[in-house]
Amino acid sequence: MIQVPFGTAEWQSIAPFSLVAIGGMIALLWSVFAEERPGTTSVMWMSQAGLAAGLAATIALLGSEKASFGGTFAQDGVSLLANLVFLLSASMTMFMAQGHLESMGVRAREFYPLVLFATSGMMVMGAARDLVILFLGIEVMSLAAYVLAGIHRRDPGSTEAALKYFVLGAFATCFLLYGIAAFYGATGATDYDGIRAGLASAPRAALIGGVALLVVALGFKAAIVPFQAWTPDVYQGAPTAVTAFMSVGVKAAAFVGITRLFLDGLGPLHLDWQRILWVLAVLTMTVGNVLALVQGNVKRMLAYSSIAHAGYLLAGVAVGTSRSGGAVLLYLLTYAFMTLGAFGVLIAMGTGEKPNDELEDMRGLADRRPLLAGAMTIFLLSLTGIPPLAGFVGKLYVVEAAVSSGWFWLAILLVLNSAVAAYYYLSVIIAMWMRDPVGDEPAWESRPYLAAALLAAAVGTVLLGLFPSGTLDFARHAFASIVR
Amino acid sequence: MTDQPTTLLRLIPLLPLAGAAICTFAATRNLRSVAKIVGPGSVLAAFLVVLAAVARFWQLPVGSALIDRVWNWIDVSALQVDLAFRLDALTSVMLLVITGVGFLIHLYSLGYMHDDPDLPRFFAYLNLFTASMLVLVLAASLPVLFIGWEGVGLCSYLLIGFWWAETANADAGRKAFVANRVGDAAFLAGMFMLFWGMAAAGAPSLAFADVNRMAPQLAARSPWLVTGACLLLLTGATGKSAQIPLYVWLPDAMAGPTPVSALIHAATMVTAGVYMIARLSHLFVQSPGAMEVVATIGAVTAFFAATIALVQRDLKKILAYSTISQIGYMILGVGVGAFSAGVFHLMTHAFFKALLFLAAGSVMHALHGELDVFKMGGLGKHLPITSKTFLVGTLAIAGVPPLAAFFSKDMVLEAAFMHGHPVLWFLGLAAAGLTAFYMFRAYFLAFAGESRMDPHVEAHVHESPSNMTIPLVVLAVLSIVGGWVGLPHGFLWGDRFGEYLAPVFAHVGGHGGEHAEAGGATPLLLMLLTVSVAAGAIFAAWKMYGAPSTLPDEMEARFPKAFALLRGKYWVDEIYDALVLRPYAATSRFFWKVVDSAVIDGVVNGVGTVLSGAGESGRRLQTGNVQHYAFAMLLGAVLTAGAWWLWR
Amino acid sequence: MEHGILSAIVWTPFLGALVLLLMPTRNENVLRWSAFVLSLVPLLLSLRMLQLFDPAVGSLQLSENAAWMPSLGVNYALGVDGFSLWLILVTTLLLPIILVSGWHDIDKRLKEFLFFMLLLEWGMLGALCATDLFLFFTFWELMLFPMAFVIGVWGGPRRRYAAIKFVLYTMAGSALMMVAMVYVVLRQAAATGKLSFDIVSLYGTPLTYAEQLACFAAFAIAFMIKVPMVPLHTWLPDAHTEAPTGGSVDLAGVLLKMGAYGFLRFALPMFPAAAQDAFPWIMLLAVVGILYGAMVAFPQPDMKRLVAYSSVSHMGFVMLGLYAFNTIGITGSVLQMVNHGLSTGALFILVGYVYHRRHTRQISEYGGLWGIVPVFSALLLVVTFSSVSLPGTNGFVGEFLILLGAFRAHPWAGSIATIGVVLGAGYMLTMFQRVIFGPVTNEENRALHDLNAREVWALVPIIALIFWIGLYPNPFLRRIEPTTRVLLERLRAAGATRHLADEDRRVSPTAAAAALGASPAHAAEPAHPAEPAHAAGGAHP
Amino acid sequence: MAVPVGHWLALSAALFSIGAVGVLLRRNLIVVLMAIEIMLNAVNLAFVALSRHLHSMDGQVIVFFVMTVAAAEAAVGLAIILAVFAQRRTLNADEFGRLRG
Repeated sequence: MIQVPFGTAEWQSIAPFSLVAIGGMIALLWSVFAEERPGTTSVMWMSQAGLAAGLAATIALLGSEKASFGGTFAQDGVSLLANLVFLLSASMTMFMAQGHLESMGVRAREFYPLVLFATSGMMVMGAARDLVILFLGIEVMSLAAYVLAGIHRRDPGSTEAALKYFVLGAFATCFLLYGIAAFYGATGATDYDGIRAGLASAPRAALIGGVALLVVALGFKAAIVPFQAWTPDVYQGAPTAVTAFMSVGVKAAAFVGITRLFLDGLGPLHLDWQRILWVLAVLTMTVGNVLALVQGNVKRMLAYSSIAHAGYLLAGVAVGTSRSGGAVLLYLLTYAFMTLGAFGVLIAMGTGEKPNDELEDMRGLADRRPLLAGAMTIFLLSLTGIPPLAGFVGKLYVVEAAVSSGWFWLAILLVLNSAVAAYYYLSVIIAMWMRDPVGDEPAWESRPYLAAALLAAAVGTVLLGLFPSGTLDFARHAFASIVR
Repeated sequence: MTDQPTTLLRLIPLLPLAGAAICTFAATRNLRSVAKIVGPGSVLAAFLVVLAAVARFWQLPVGSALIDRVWNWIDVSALQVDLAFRLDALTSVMLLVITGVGFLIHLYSLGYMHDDPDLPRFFAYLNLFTASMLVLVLAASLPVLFIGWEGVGLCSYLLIGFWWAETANADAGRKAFVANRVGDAAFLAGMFMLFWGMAAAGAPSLAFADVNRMAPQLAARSPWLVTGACLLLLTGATGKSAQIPLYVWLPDAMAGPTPVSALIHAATMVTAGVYMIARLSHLFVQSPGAMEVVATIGAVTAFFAATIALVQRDLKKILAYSTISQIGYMILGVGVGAFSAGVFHLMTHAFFKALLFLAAGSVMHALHGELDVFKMGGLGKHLPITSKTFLVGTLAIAGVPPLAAFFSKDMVLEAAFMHGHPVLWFLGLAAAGLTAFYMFRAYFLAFAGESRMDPHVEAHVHESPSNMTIPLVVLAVLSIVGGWVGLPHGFLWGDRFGEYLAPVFAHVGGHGGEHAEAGGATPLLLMLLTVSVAAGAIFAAWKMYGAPSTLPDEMEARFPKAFALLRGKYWVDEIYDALVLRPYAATSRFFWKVVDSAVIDGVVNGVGTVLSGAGESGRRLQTGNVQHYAFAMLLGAVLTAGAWWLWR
Repeated sequence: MEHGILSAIVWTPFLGALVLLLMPTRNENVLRWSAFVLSLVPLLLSLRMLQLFDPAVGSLQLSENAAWMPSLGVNYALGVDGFSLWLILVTTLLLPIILVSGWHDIDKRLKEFLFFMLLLEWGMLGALCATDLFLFFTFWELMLFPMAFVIGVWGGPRRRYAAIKFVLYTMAGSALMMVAMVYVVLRQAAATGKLSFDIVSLYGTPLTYAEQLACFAAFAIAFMIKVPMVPLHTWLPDAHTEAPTGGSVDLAGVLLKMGAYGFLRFALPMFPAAAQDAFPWIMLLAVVGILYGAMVAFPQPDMKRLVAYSSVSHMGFVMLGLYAFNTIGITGSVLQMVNHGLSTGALFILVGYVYHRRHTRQISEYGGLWGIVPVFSALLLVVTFSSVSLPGTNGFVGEFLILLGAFRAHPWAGSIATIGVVLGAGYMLTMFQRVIFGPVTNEENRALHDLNAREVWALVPIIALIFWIGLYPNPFLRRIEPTTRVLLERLRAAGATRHLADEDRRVSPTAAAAALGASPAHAAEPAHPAEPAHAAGGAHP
Repeated sequence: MAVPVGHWLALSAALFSIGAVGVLLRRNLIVVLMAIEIMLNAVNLAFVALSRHLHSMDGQVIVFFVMTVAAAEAAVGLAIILAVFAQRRTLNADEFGRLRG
């Protein structure tokens, strides 16, 4: 058993996620006692404060990379950058949800605390260098996410989404645990350093079984083919704000977990799992893009598009170098901005009774709400990977990482996939700009916070596309320390 | 031979060009009077400048030339082309013909087009044509010649389709342009071959002086290159000068107004090919093979066209085939090496063929567009001047001494015979006979005998106004006098024309001077032979068409197939249409409909449908049932582990 | 030396677009006039650039450089040389002409149309001026979308299909280019230790022959789609037919040139050995393009579609000249790019005038226009004959040089291509015939009113240039030739000398003589006795 | 003499499979939940067996984590099933196929 002193390093490393968790609890208590008037934003601001505290703690730790709790909990560049992504997605979701949930008749004010709990779970996952801690992080995040998916109790879609998410999530957790057990049995340890040491002597069958089981669990969370079947249904069923949070936060946490696990924990096995991940990555992006082609509903199309992007991310992981790790991190950041933005626009489209997220509803948007159409065009162009927007930069780094270590076919398949993806992103742009609106104009509701969030996402997408150097250097340096 | 720089030559093409610009402006404002003055005036001015230039040229020592470098046109690494005009003996002859005959035709057009609303536009095109022709003739290098070459093609397109209201005229114009373009493509290829040959020989240039100077070296280095280039240039010439195989456009070109036919399709444009070959005489001489081909084409075309003319009913069509035939003579002349003979016939032909066309024009003018000789007859009394001048032209073309063609045609035939081309000579002789026959057939049918015109047309047939008849008379005089410049060797003052052109064709390789010294008697014999053949043909024509007789019908009855063949013009047009045009249209439609839309677009759209098909089938897998998804996860886990296990 | 002129040229359209977008008014006249004035600024700046341009220098000049993405070695680098100079001027010239000629063409969403046209110009100018491969790729993709919007929003009945096809075609091509671009940059970084996207440094990248071939194929496919070369051309007729007049003019005027420009700027210099070995294939495709384009243009019922296919044929000529590997051919093809832009642009404007009046592009609907609209017919006559490359017009000079150069490089390709000259006359005159000559078949045509002053003056600059380049092309050729020499010198230095002819000005040395004299039919395998180092033809480094 | 760890692991694997099959086949959602609990306990068994085999206490500690998480999961799961039942009046897994395609 590792004797773990509880010195200052430990306090500092747990500060970020615990502050967020505490913030969540305070917000929960506050929501019970606060008055019932609709449209109150106090709970939301309270939660934002919790996030701010987490952000402050994360920034304070920037630069002082060290592993606490005997190396099982790493507060290094990777987890700090990951924290930024999680906090960003959480706060954007909360701003976007403000007003959106009331208009749907959802008075449950525990929405914001749940987001905080999920975010703290993600932060644990981001920093975990021990399978058990990873498991705990996943569970904290997932439980909150299951409830969030079903937050709109009266909508059959939302409850069905929550049910599916829960059943399959729990199912995946069992595989995760069984995988941990396999590794524990094979290497006698659950922390990454212990595992690395025990890999040589471990029986090959146990290792393969263990990794396969872990891939199932993490694959489920990251929506990698063949474990992605739940994503379209859950994303479509859940309220759009929750979908945004899930498609960015949860996916980012899953990928940081996968990246850390494979690049750090299972580094020596690199040559073995590389081929498997290569196949899964290509499968994921192809299935994601091809199925997205035929979607009539924009929200469901974005769900499939997020699967495709999972494919691109997995390609980065498969390459397995520090460059590709950095590329994955940066891709996550760019992906966060554009996907949050895209879902945000769908939220803005929705009115109380009708979500308006079908392709027909997008027709003639440029005539009715040019600014919204302009923002959506920026997000979609970035998702397609058009320079100088963020999406292109993210894709470029993944391709560069792949090409630099000789994975030509992976790079070629990736860029060809994004050419196919261009079709369905374009079809939305064409609907907005080049078709006349059908039916009468829905009664739009003015949502200042949502507008602010969209503006932030758009600015982020453009700026990250124009000036990505700083972030890339940080991400690459962060990964250099991990991949030994 | 030095080139004397001058700035006079650029004026010659510039004046008609300016005329064309002014007439175009006049056309937009519909100022008929301005066009009437500027049109002929600019050509007259050009004629005067030509006289001045020729006078200056004559002061120069023999063999030198006037050169006028306007500016450096194209200058890219090895290719260096100046927009330069050069005047030497050959050019002077051509200039005099173009501006001289041209001016007469412009004058004639005043009358002919008098009541045509589009007169200014007509003169604009005519002036533009004259300018292009002058550029062609004055050019000092092949590319500049090509500017004029295609410029005249453009003007002939515009002028043939001048009365654009009927699609037939416009189609004839297009046919002319495209046929010319086929020749021009070959011309271009010839130019390129020549250029790179010259570049390899160390002097990359397309100027005539350089080409002629380097010709022997070129032939020594790569004879196939010289022959190839000459043959290509010849193809270009056949396109422009309407020889076999690219002559088909000329008969249709008669759709244009008659002055156009006279100027372009008789006097000037169609002779461009002959001029080009004469200008590159030193090059052509280096390749006996090419010369042989040139001569053969000339002779065969002469005979071939003459046969068709025998049975034509339309007066202008007869003259058109006659032109093709006469140019055949010129090509034959240059083909056998008798360059000055060819050019001499070119000059005389310009006179009498222009005369014949203008006369036909005044007949048309009088009969309000009627051209079928079988609907004329007895016009002699109604159109005294026209019929007399037409007779002079007919005599000239038939080769009756002392008129023009007798000397020029004879010189060509004699050269053909002397330079060892007996077969071609015989073809030429036969063609001469046929020419005499069909010309007098036309004359007798139109002007002699009793009138077959329908009465009310005959009622007000009247002679054309003076501005039409004066040019006829002048041309008649020229047709008579024109030949005397080049008398047979030793007769009176001999071949002044040949001597004048000698420096241009001076060291024309092995072929030496114009007149082989062998056998003083044979030329005389040949001359007698041609005259007697011509006389016989005239008598035969008189027998059949002069006096009323049933002979033509009997002839037709006895040889129905022959007459049908000739009247169908050997169905060359139909053959071209079947072999070239229709397959081309079919393949282009095939390319469009099948290759482009079905195959390529099919593949492009196919990729789209395949992908969305896969999407549809993938979509069915998404059943929505939780347990199916769980099963998929389990299956995924098993497959991953299995694959890894097998994938050693 | 630092120059602001190129950045000014590239960014003034962008700023103009923003200014236009933010203008509060929807009043059409105000918008049109302000857009016109805004479009004049880059034109004046580009004329100033012409003044600053030093004709003697062949390499990139007036260059600017600023760090953009240091970690990736990407700089905001601009520069201009003989290849891009005239294309820039055509781009800046065409926009004001489009705005003036199509003054009343666009009625719905005028502000957005003008915004996208200015954005389009920004994209094109950026791509032309970029001397950093990443910057070029950015503008290369950026250029697509304003064009797609112009086609998609203001186009004809099948505009959406045409827009999607246009974008996807180019994106599929440029996807491969992106991978090849990254590969070359990494190889260069491995060799020099420094990551850089700068074109000139990329030219020297040491690649094995197999790598060169693969990368060249990737770049070539992307550019062949853009040229377009048969069989990758089917997006062009749809894009042209469905695009509004202004869009078609820009599409034909400049966008088509990006492909050929890309070959000159990237594919040839970066992969000399591979480019040399692709010589027979590209020549074949070019000749096929010429003949195929001309033949398919012949039966077209729709005027715009006919002109679109004629562009395929003309661009076939450009590629033929470009791939002749000698100064005459390449200089001719660069000039022909400008010529094609002008004459096809003018053709589209004229078709636009008639379309604006009769709302149909079917040739059968017209006939006998000469009597009704003489000024229009005269202008169409001039432009038709410029497009058929009649000597004295711009088309001839370009075509003459191309065919001359091509004849030197590949006599068979050269002579077969010359047939294209005939076919060109065929389909253009057929169209001219059916529209202008013949009796007036359709009564509506009688009501056509002739071009007004504005419409005529919009075309005057192009007509003037048609005759200027036709009669006095030297100022243009003189500025292109040095850059061609630099390119050929680069190819020679890289050992790709198999198809190079010795390009001495006046008297070519015995080497060329030996070359030509030796093999009659195909002058491809010249023995270069005088050539010291590269005696073995394409010696691969 | 202690039972060799292999047997325990075999038992644990068997239990795990039974649980998995239960999740896949049983129609009633609550039974599915129970099947998941079986799978979790199968893993616990494996952990305890391995911990004893490896003579390290980590396994035992992990079991505690698993049990607490399983409890939390059961709570959340039942809450969701309640919400679903309140709305759809059925717990048959096949009924929930509205979101698909």
